[in-house]
Amino acid sequence: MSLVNFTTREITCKIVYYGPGRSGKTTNLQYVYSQVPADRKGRMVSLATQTDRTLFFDFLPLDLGTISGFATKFQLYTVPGQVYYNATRKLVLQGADGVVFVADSQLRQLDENIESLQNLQANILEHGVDARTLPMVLQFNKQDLPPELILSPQELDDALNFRNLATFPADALHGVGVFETLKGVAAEVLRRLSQGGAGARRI
Amino acid sequence: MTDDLGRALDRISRVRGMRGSMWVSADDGIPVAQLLMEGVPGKAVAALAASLVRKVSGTAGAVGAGKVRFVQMEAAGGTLLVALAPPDLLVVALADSRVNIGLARLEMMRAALAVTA
Amino acid sequence: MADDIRSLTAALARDPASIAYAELAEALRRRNQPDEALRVALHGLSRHPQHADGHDVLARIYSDMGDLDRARLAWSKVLEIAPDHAGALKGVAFVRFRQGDVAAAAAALEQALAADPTDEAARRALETVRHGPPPAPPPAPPQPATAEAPPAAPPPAPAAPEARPRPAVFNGFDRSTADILLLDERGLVLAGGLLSSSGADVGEVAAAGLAGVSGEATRTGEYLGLGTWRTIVAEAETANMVVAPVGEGALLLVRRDRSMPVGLALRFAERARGTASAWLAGQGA
Amino acid sequence: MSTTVVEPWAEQPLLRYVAESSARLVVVMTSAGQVMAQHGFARAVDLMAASALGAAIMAASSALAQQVGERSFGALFHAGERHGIHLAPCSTPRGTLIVLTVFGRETSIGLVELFYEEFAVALRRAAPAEQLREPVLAADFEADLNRSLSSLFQPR
Repeated sequence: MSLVNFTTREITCKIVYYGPGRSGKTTNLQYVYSQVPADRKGRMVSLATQTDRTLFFDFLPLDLGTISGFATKFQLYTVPGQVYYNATRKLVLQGADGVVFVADSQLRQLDENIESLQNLQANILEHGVDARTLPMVLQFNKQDLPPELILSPQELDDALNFRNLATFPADALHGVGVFETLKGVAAEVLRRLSQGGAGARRI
Repeated sequence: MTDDLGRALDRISRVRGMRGSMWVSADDGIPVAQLLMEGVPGKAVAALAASLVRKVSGTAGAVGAGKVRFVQMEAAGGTLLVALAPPDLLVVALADSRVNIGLARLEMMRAALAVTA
Repeated sequence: MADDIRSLTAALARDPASIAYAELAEALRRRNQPDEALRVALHGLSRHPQHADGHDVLARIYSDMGDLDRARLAWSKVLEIAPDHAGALKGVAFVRFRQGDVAAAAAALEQALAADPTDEAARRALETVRHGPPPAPPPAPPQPATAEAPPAAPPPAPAAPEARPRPAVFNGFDRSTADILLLDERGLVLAGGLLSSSGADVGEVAAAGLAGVSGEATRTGEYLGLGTWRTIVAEAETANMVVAPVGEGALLLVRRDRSMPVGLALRFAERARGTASAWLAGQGA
Repeated sequence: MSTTVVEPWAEQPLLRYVAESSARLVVVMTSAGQVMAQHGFARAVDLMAASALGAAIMAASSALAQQVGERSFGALFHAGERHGIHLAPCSTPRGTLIVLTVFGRETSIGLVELFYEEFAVALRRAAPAEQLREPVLAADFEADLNRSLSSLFQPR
């Protein structure tokens, strides 16, 4: 749940980067971390395995300055992608105010994307949250790969975008689309807040 | 509280033949305060003494002897003494065979009584 | 095939996902068909992993088969799902008690009583665990209770086994043998006897508990460099207890009233140990 | 109760540890949560969740340790109503392993800690040096995790 403090006019929101293994969730955070000035970010925590697979989460606290009169702070998290780590993935999703679903554009990863979207749905439900009310955007990552290996944004949109969410093509390794995605989800979260909903509605 | 515990261990340790004494949390079997001579494995004494006392207490209860207050185990190479200080503390002492058990028992029961009073 | 099994089997055939599997498994168990009962229970549980009564029946089946560890695991699974499940609490108590952990058995029964003070079977079992002979296996509820309907009162526990005549090794020993017990290291009574204040035979309860005490004393002696243990004295509210190994692997328990000084109780135990040791030698033990 | 190991060297130390500590559940795993040996689990899915969470707790507490300037915490102990959980790293020639122990009221944290220390020494002595396995390709990482899991539940 986002913490909205009307007296100090401060908002803290939790954004979770979700998606199948190696779709580029951690890469998104690492790029954001590399670009944001030191005084605007906290230390990035990465709880990963020795082979750099996210084991529990990466965590990056960000201060995005004032947006519509509110000092807005974001806590960016990523989850482990492997099915094996579902027990820990579920914990990170707790209390998320917004989700960035990072899809892997590679053709051979389509099933993993679909499975991960369904897993996201199941885990959200398990937290007693109505997925339709949870601000979410889709990022189609790795669009820099040769066209014959990947699906186009339009094809991915048809295959994955059942809720008509905002979508962002990206190449996170080189930073393409990373901040657009972050701004996109931030806008969704703040729009939901301004509608009086305190982030995702509990069902 | 801890200096009372410490003083009690002082008195107990002065009994001849005593190798060490300690306060132990009964449920967890871990040391709370200790005064041990070199080489006495405090962690093992605490864990095993607490476990032995729990088993002895279970049997005493089952045969209708009521709540246990003091347990002594004599062995070839020494003696283990435990006074219970309900609800969850034990006074445990490890001594060699020459120890004056009667005196040690008295000091330990007094310490246990003091801490539960 | 008995008609209840026939109708339950038909119901399950019509709707494989129904929880009637638990009733069928229980019916098979009662007709002494543990293997079929186990197969039905496991199959049902694979569909309904969170069905408390299903795990309860599974535990009973394992208990009947003598696999107490698996029975305890299944009953603790029930308690994870339904912490106050009377059948599971009594089941865990039964297993604990059989494995010599009297304190844990009493704790489980106290919890069952806290959940349902009217549970007569639990009250009697607790009385037995505290003072009397080991309880019979927990009586099964006639049919697995659905969530809403409270479980029907299970049939009363069978009467306590009467005290079997035992070798009178310690007769003439301070006029009574009600306070001396000779047992083997597996926790089975060899001679002597022990009565609770209400006159119930608590010999087997003591034997079960002492096996654990003796094992722990041996381990403690090893780990603390004290060597082999000779005696354990426990001073309790109403009595002093002396425990001592006898010969190769037997154990002696002497219980004396608090009024007798500990030193004297120790001497008394020493004499009883001599008698027991001679008797055992005579038995070729 | 089943005690199964992925590699035979872990079996004897684990059997002794379970007997002495009276633990109900034990998992020996790598820091990534890949299971090397287990006691007490009836289903692979429970073991997978327990090892993923155990590894995650260790990773989180190590990160916390660094933030407060500690090299890393030793054992972690959670006291519950009916169960205690003991979680500790153990350096071995095969790299740092994590041991998760769940125990009930029939034993105590004192006994578990006492016999865990012995278990850690026994594991250190029994573990063969890390064979230089070629680094697990990122793509095969999940398959590698599941391979050890399934080997623990093969019918004997």
